[in-house]
Amino acid sequence: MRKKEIIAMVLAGGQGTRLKSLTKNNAKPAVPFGGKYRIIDFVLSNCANSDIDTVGVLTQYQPLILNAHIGIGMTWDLDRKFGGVRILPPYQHEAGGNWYKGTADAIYQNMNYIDYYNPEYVLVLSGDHIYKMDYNLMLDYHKEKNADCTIAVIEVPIEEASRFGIMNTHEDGRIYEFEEKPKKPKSNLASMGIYIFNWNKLKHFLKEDQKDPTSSNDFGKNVIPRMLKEGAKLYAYKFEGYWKDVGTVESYWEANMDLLKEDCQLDLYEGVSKIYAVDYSLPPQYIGPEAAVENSMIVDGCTVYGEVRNSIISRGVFIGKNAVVKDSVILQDAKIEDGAVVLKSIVGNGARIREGVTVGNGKEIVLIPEKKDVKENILEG
Amino acid sequence: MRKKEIIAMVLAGGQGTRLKSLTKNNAKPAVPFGGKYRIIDFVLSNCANSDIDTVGVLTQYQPLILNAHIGIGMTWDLDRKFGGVRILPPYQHEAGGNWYKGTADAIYQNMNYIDYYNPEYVLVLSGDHIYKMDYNLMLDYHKEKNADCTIAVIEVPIEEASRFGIMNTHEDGRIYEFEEKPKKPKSNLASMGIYIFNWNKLKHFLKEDQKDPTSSNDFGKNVIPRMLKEGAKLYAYKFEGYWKDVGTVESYWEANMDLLKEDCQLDLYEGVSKIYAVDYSLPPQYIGPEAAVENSMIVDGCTVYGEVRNSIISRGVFIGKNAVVKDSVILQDAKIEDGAVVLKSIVGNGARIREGVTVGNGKEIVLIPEKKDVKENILEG
Amino acid sequence: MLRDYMGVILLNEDESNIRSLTLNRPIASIPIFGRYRVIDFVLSNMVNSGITNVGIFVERNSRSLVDHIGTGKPWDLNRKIDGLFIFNHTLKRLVQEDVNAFKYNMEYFFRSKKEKVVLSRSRMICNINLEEIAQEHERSGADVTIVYKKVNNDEMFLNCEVLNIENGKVIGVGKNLGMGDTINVSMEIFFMSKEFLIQAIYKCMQEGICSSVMEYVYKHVRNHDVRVYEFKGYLGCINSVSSYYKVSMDFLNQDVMQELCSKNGNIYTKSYDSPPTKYLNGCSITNSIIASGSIIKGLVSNSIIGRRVIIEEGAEVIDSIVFSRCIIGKNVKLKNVILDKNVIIEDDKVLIGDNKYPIVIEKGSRIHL
Amino acid sequence: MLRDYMGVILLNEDESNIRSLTLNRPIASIPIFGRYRVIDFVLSNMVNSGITNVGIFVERNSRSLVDHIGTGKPWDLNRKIDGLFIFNHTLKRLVQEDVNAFKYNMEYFFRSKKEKVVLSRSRMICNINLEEIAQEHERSGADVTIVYKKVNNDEMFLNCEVLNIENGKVIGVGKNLGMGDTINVSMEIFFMSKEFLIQAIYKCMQEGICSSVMEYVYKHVRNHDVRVYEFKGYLGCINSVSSYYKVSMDFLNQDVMQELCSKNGNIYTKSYDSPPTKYLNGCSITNSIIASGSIIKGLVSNSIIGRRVIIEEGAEVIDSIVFSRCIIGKNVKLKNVILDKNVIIEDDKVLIGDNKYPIVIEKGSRIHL
Repeated sequence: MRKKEIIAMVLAGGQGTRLKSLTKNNAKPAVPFGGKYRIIDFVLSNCANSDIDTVGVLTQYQPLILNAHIGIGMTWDLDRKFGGVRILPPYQHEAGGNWYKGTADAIYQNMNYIDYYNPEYVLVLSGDHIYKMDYNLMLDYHKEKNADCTIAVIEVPIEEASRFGIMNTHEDGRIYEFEEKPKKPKSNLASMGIYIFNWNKLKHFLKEDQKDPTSSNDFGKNVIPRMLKEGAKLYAYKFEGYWKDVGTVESYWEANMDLLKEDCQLDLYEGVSKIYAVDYSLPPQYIGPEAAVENSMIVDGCTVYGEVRNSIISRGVFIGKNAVVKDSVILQDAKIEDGAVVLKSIVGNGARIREGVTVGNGKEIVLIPEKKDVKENILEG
Repeated sequence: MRKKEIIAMVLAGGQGTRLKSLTKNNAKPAVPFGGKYRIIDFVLSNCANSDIDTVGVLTQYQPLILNAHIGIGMTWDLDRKFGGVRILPPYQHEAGGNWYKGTADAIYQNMNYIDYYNPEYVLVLSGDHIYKMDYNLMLDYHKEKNADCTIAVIEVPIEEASRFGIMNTHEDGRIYEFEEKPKKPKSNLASMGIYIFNWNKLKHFLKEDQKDPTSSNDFGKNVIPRMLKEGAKLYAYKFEGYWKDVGTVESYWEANMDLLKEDCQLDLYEGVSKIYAVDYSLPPQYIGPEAAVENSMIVDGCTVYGEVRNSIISRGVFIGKNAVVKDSVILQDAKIEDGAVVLKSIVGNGARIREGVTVGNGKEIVLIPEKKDVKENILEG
Repeated sequence: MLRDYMGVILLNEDESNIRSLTLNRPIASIPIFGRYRVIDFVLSNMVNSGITNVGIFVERNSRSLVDHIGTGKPWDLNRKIDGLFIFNHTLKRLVQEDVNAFKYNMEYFFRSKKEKVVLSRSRMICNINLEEIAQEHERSGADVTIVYKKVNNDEMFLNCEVLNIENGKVIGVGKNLGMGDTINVSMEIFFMSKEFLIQAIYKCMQEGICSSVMEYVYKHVRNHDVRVYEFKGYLGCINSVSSYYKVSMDFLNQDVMQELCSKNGNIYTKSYDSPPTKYLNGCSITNSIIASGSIIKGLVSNSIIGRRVIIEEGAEVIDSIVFSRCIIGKNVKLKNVILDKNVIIEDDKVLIGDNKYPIVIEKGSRIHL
Repeated sequence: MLRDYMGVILLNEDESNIRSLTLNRPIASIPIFGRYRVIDFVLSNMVNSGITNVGIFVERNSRSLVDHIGTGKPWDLNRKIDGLFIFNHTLKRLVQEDVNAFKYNMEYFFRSKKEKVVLSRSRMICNINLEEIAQEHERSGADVTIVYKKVNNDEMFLNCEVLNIENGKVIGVGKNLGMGDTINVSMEIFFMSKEFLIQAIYKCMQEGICSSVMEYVYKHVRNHDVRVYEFKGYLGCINSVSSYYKVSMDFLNQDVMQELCSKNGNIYTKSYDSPPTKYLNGCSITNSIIASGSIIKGLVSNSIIGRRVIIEEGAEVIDSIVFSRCIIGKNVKLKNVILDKNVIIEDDKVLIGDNKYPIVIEKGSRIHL
């Protein structure tokens, strides 16, 4: 059996309650994004583009859509004979079974899986971040620093730093302190939730962490602080580029709108590191005789007879005559009927906005749950 | 999305405690069998050979080896884009999560998975039976009888019938009574644990079964009796051929020995409906200068310098000079060192029988646990 | 589900009137409707009816076809048992030149467990339920069932085979020379037993008269029980540049598009993982089909745009078909034009073709002033 | 892991002394050691070193090679990004005849993100750690690194290229005519940058002198920085029927077998899902290699038996090589024989060859009295 140099573990367990109805029947990483993607497509494509061909996806909440979406991993070239993508829910062993308690516990419970591939390094990722990154460059950095753990960080405006987990580092990048949402941040280097660990080291600290009954078995809260305390070598790897945690309805909407900006740092159109998405074998999009489309993204299977401005339209969406969609994200198979008006809204998949009905007020974001049949105006969120 | 006519659900959850150390770190369906197979290979190959390309494997116990074994299903041609094989452990939903209670509960908890493919029929199988069967013929019978449920049965000697679940049928095959291990069996038609259900009917009865708090949510104990009580059309489908439930150490050993019989009904050598097994890319077997091999099966990766009679030798096994292996099943990577003697034993994978040591007495079966280093004679089981 | 059928697709199709689109590809791999290739329709029809074994016989080693089909993953045909087989020799050449290669292909038929065959070409574009026809074929007990459609005799079906039908049986087969109001055009989909196919191949070989099994059946309709099945859906035929253009424009009709792309199952094609199409400020699109990954700043009207096309500001694309990865410069005007893949039209260029005989610009051309 | 390398396997190998085994296949797809084909070794060596992009250039459209390689699943090369590519034109023919096809293949090189190339043939059988050599190659800064082995000059390496080495650099390349005691035989494994490869191809085309990149390097060792890496493991060369036989018999040595099959990673091959081999009462096996799925009732000694072979009672197979699916009848005696696939030897037949020049029985033959 070939040994793998590095394998990736994607934390995809979160229920993501702050995404409200978007995660009602769906794990957060499987929430649709950017017209043709689901959020997890970004990390899986990053893995594929970084030649990482062994990926475990840790999940325990509503995995049906995620399961169906990932399938055997064909989309991301992860349908491998040895390795590939594997969804890892909790399981029972001789002594019984437990649900995952925290992020570190999820990895701990799957130590056997990792040991099977016997990797040098383990890359721990979050399934709900939007970004493009070549993990190989980070691995090179990790090796160069001879680190036990490398954490990717991004510079955030110092006034926003208190919303993030902040890494305080020495000049050479070595982390001496980690502060979760500090009131008075000492630096503006926010953790991106991307870790490379030496597997042997990580194993040791996971076992230690499990022994501590007060631990909530979380990487940020428990494992990283413990590593720092015990003098392990942690380094910060500065990432420059687009990165967004789409944990709330607002940040989800913003990240979608970011794609429409002329100067968007997240380039979906370059051909080298593509973001791969499942192909649903739909017909190409059709733009009707009286349609008006501007500054928008539209994908396969859409039919547009009305007006679309500054919006993201997902597969299979129908937009009727004289309908207006503005500053909105319309998820798959939604129907905006003739004359309906949708302003600054997120319309859930399969929802139907009836003829002439208005949704949204153009100021705060209005979220229409999936499959909702909207027969009357909804002007507030 | 294409609808599937029939999909298979394989019950692979059992801990299989009666197989003792064979299932210590391993789900029962993943126990090695016949030199190069695992038990579940038989049902998966039957599915492949019956053109059933969507198979859910229900499991919650020690799935690591099963997971690694099944992989993306390439071996059984089940690495499909739509459908294919999927391992289905319990998961959490909005209201929390539960482990599988009984066989019927396992199917109940995965109704969404089945509905996703919207099949006409669902084939329910056990992951721990050894047999070759074309499920299409059974499906044809099911359609012909216009049944709600068809249960495959096999004739057993009437004196043994009280060890089985017995189907009492009318002349046309319709089942009027099911008796679990009857003291005075009325027929010799034993249930093989293979069911074809109309999915709509099954769904109805699964929901009814869940409402009953006294039910143990088991097909044999609860669902089938309820269906009979409520007048559903259940038919028995008579199967002729080899079939064996390898639930105990004795039956496991017997089934292995059956393969060596000249008149074995289970023909592994015909080329039409092959049993597919994972290929481990090992060198071909080598039989040394002074070896003696008789009435045995040996596979890739074995090295035999000693004597092998009436035995099944799995991949990667080493049998030293002057060693004797008789009436035994040697699992993968076991080492029988020079001069060791193994009689009527099952030697677990990776076990080592040291030079000159004797295992077994040739009467009762001796089971050597996996990876056990045997330095002294073990003459009794 | 057609569990007992193997699909055989014959790609030695007549290219004499469509040369400008088949310079480096067979008809089967001409791009169509923005995101498909011609062969996607017959392949998807077969797969949607449950066929899991498809043999494709192509005359030359067509790189574009092999690239497109790949290992058959989009059609879920990358299988171990059955699956997809590409043979680089057509029956035609086999009979006339190459008995050895032919012998090899016989092995392919013998090896399969399937007992029946659906034989088809690729150029007839439709979304058809083959299960229904198979049931009809088996019920009738015919040796061969040919699918046909009653069509108005327009240019689209010129030179196609016409069936002379009496009481559901074919009593003669002619060629459509453009006369007659309505004709029964053969859709080149044949149902038969594998046994019949093998016998027909043997006879072709022995007699040396017919160069293909279809021709053999057409010529011997009186010796065998050859019946028909009437198809009533939309049918297009990729027969010439003008019929290609006609079928493409038909696709702008939403009823035709919905029928072709989803009536009896979706049409599968190779995925290029293109991003969404981006419409910028100032663009204007009417009655057009756009595939993924394009960036549109100009005007598009009554046109079909392929994947990853760039249409710059001020450009106007009208009544035209643009294949993937073309770049259309600023203020370019195109009308009744077909641009093959990777064409670059530099700024300010004007190209206007005839609405029946559009201009075809060859793959990879660079049109400049 | 050789993340930045593409593998290129050239299969236009000299078959002049091994014709009886290459009647319908290239050297690369000759069955060997019971369950493998020759190409499995170079392919697995590449894959085990982390290469995920392999182009195979083969002179003729070899059905047996394509059947064997399939979509590359056994080597985990059925990939969307990178993966396996088979080109049916060799560089040799390209240079001499077919600039167009060559142009196409250049696209293959340009399209790949990989910057470096391992170039190899298939006939040199070994299990080698390519990562180590790549490190050495990169450290040295050489234009080309060629792998060689110092061997006793036996017949196995007749006609192979011999490297004249001074201070780690190649200063001349000759052909082994069987003279000299020990020679430095080229293992036909080359490390170079993609840039160098492309330039070499262009020069071959322009000058019209060299017919392959390897030849180009051999002829221009003084114009470039061409260095060597010495391999010290087992090396066999499939060069002639007698060298094939010699290498096969070497494999009966357990040290050689273990090294070849697992030293730096396993050797992958197409799986035929054969059942275990069944040894019946009365059989007698000594010092032999047996692949899966065979049924053995007779005597086998110092031999290599392929998949699904049947050896009947009283038969004796000695010092012989039997390819898959052969049937050896009752009381047959074979000594120093190579049976190609699907050969049937009827009861009581006796075949005895020379221990250096074994008899080869053609694929599918039926030997009867």
